Amino acid sequence: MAHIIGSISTSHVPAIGGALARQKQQDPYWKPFFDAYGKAREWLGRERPDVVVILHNDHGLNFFLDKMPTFAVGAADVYKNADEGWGIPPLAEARGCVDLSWQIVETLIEDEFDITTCQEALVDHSVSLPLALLWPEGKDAGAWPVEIVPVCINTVLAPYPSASRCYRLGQSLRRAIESWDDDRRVLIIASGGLSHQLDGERAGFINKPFDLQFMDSLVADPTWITQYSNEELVELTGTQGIELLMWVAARGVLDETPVKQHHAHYHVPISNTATGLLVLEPA
Amino acid sequence: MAHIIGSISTSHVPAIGGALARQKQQDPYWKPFFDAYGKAREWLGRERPDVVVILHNDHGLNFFLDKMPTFAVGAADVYKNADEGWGIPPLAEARGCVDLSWQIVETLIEDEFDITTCQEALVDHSVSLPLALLWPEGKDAGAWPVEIVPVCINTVLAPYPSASRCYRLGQSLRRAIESWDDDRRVLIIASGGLSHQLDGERAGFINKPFDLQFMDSLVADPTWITQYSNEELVELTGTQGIELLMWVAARGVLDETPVKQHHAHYHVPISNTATGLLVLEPA
Amino acid sequence: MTTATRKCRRSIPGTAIFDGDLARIGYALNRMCFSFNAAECREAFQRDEEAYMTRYRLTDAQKDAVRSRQVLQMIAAGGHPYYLAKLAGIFGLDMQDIGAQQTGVTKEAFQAKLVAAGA
Amino acid sequence: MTTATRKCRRSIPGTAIFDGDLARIGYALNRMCFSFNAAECREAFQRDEEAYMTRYRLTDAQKDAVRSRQVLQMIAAGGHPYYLAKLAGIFGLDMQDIGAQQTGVTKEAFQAKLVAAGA
Ligand SMILES: [Fe+3]
Ligand SMILES: [Fe+3]
Repeated sequence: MAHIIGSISTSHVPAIGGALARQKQQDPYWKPFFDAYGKAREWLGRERPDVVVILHNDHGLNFFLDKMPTFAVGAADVYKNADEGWGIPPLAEARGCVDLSWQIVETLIEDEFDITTCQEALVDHSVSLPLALLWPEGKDAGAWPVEIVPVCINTVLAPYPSASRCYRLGQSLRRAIESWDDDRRVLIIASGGLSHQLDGERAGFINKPFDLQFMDSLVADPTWITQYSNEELVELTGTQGIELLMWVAARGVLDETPVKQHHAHYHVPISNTATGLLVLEPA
Repeated sequence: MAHIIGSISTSHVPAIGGALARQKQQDPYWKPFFDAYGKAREWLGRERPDVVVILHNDHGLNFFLDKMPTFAVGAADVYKNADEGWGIPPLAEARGCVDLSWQIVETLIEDEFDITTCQEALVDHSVSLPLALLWPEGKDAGAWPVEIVPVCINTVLAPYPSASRCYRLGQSLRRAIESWDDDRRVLIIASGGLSHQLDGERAGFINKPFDLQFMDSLVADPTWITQYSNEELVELTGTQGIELLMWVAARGVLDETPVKQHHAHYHVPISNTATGLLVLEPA
Repeated sequence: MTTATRKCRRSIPGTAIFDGDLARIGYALNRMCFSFNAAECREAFQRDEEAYMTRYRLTDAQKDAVRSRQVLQMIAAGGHPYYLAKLAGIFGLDMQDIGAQQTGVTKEAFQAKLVAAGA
Repeated sequence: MTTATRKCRRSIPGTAIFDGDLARIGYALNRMCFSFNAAECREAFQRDEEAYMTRYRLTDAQKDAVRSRQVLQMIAAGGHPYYLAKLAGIFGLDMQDIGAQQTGVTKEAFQAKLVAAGA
């Protein structure tokens, strides 16, 4: 039985890739953001995960509207990062943990999640940036110290899956990991959010009080967020704030276990986004 | 509120496309098969559907293993038929009923089906052949008298969705159609099965007693089939016999309504397949 | 249009949720923007915008929106923010440029608003 | 192999269900067969089978299976029947040829078995 060490939820913003490419980590604009990952890296140094299940949302690199899945599970040997249109140099490819992928595919279908299975996939900044923030030495070496299973949740085309559906997706992922006959250590990453809106007359919308309340709720009251419909969540957090669904699914993986907040950080703004970082471990 | 006139479930076999291309309908091998569609066409002549929701399975034309959805809903203006590898001339493209497509997408997500939405899609013989069998004059004219919404169920990569899940997919489709604010008449088509197996030392496997029992069950005891796991269904009906899931989903659309069997036909073999035809209408 | 009756939608000021209604009118524009993941497609667009838009069968409204460089107009023509971001990159606009343009303020004022949101 | 422990699978004589285990070993072969939807890819394969197989990075077992024309061997190498059917078409084999080959009988005997199944 594989062991779940805990979860790291983090925002992603394409501009972070630009800052990394130009080595701006110590720049006053960027320093508070990058520094916050130190505590998460220390924790990872102690916890030493082998495999990462990363809940993320694609931004038009791997999926287009001709085939837009609600939930997609990667089952590839390798996931290449690629140019998303801005010419930022791609980061290192990630090796897939194919065995866990198929374990997850089988369990999710058994639990009546109607996933799309992907034996080949590109991953965008929503996968590459959390890896680079958590393993900067891996970024420099061009190889990550973990294998991954990417699980993509649609936040492109409404209707998106509800927060409640995403939480239960996480519960099923937990069942998959715990029934995996392997002793590797598994980290859950959620990549997305927090409040932001790129488009429309409300562009630049950020909702700090809501974000902080949401982050707090994840510790002791994890289904608090499921009281809201997705339209309400867009109103409260912006059109791209809906990416918080990744955090909801990740919390579903930890599920009923009492959790302990190891580290939390909140910083506004990076580009147009409110960024959050939350490290949870089983209490 | 749109009106569901009933359902037509039919087998599909690529060889039928070859027979159509070579005008073999009166050939002794083919005549019993083609003749059976006469009664279905008469019924359609009276019932005059405007829109078809067609439950089908792709055979490696539109979907590959890089993105293999469990359930995919078409939302395109037009669905082209194309060469599947054997050089058989493509049949006429089908116009999409985009408005009903989005109605279905919204309803299915609301009912927690995690579909893949397809704004662009090719359709293979599993869509083109039922249209050609039911509207031969449309085939000759190069234009079908109906608009379609294709709903594709994965029978390529196991695990497939269970019979019970497919039945409930059908129930949700019913809710979508009945809540569609439009007075058009909707026909359900299921395209797939019945027992057949192309691959392995058991190639050529056919199970007539089971097929007949399954067809009977659809009239009065529609969830009888859900007692079987998909592995049991493969054992009972062959590796491609699992395509009967289309019939199960179609029956789910008619659901609790008492149904009347308007026409049933069963013929073995066409190519390596046991072919069935079943016309059901609300009693 | 047809789908307005589908359900009574929540109205969020200054915000359009990209759903079937927008996806339906926006497909050609979004498909063109999706192609911009490839550097050679971005170059082809830059060499001849009009030819590239015609090749992707943009509607007249979509072509006008692209020509105008106005993001709100592109959104009204069915453009999705994730895909439009690739087009904005070609035009040399970053997210604060776009934010400022859509909200009708200077870039500095837009950035200041973001900073204020974190206070 | 790794996934055998995942669950205790039903064993159906003469039947391999195409699941993750087969999908995993078969990907390159299936991807090549998927390309055969396009007539120009079928022609390229026919012009130079070896080069085409190498281009699609088939494993040695998959190359051997294709060279052998033996469907059971292709299935053992992870080939999916839907995709293999496109390859079989290139080899001029119809479904009864394939059925006969896999079951070790003549085409006539295989066809007779199908007819008998309907009696
Ligand atoms: Fe994002
Ligand atoms: Fe079929």
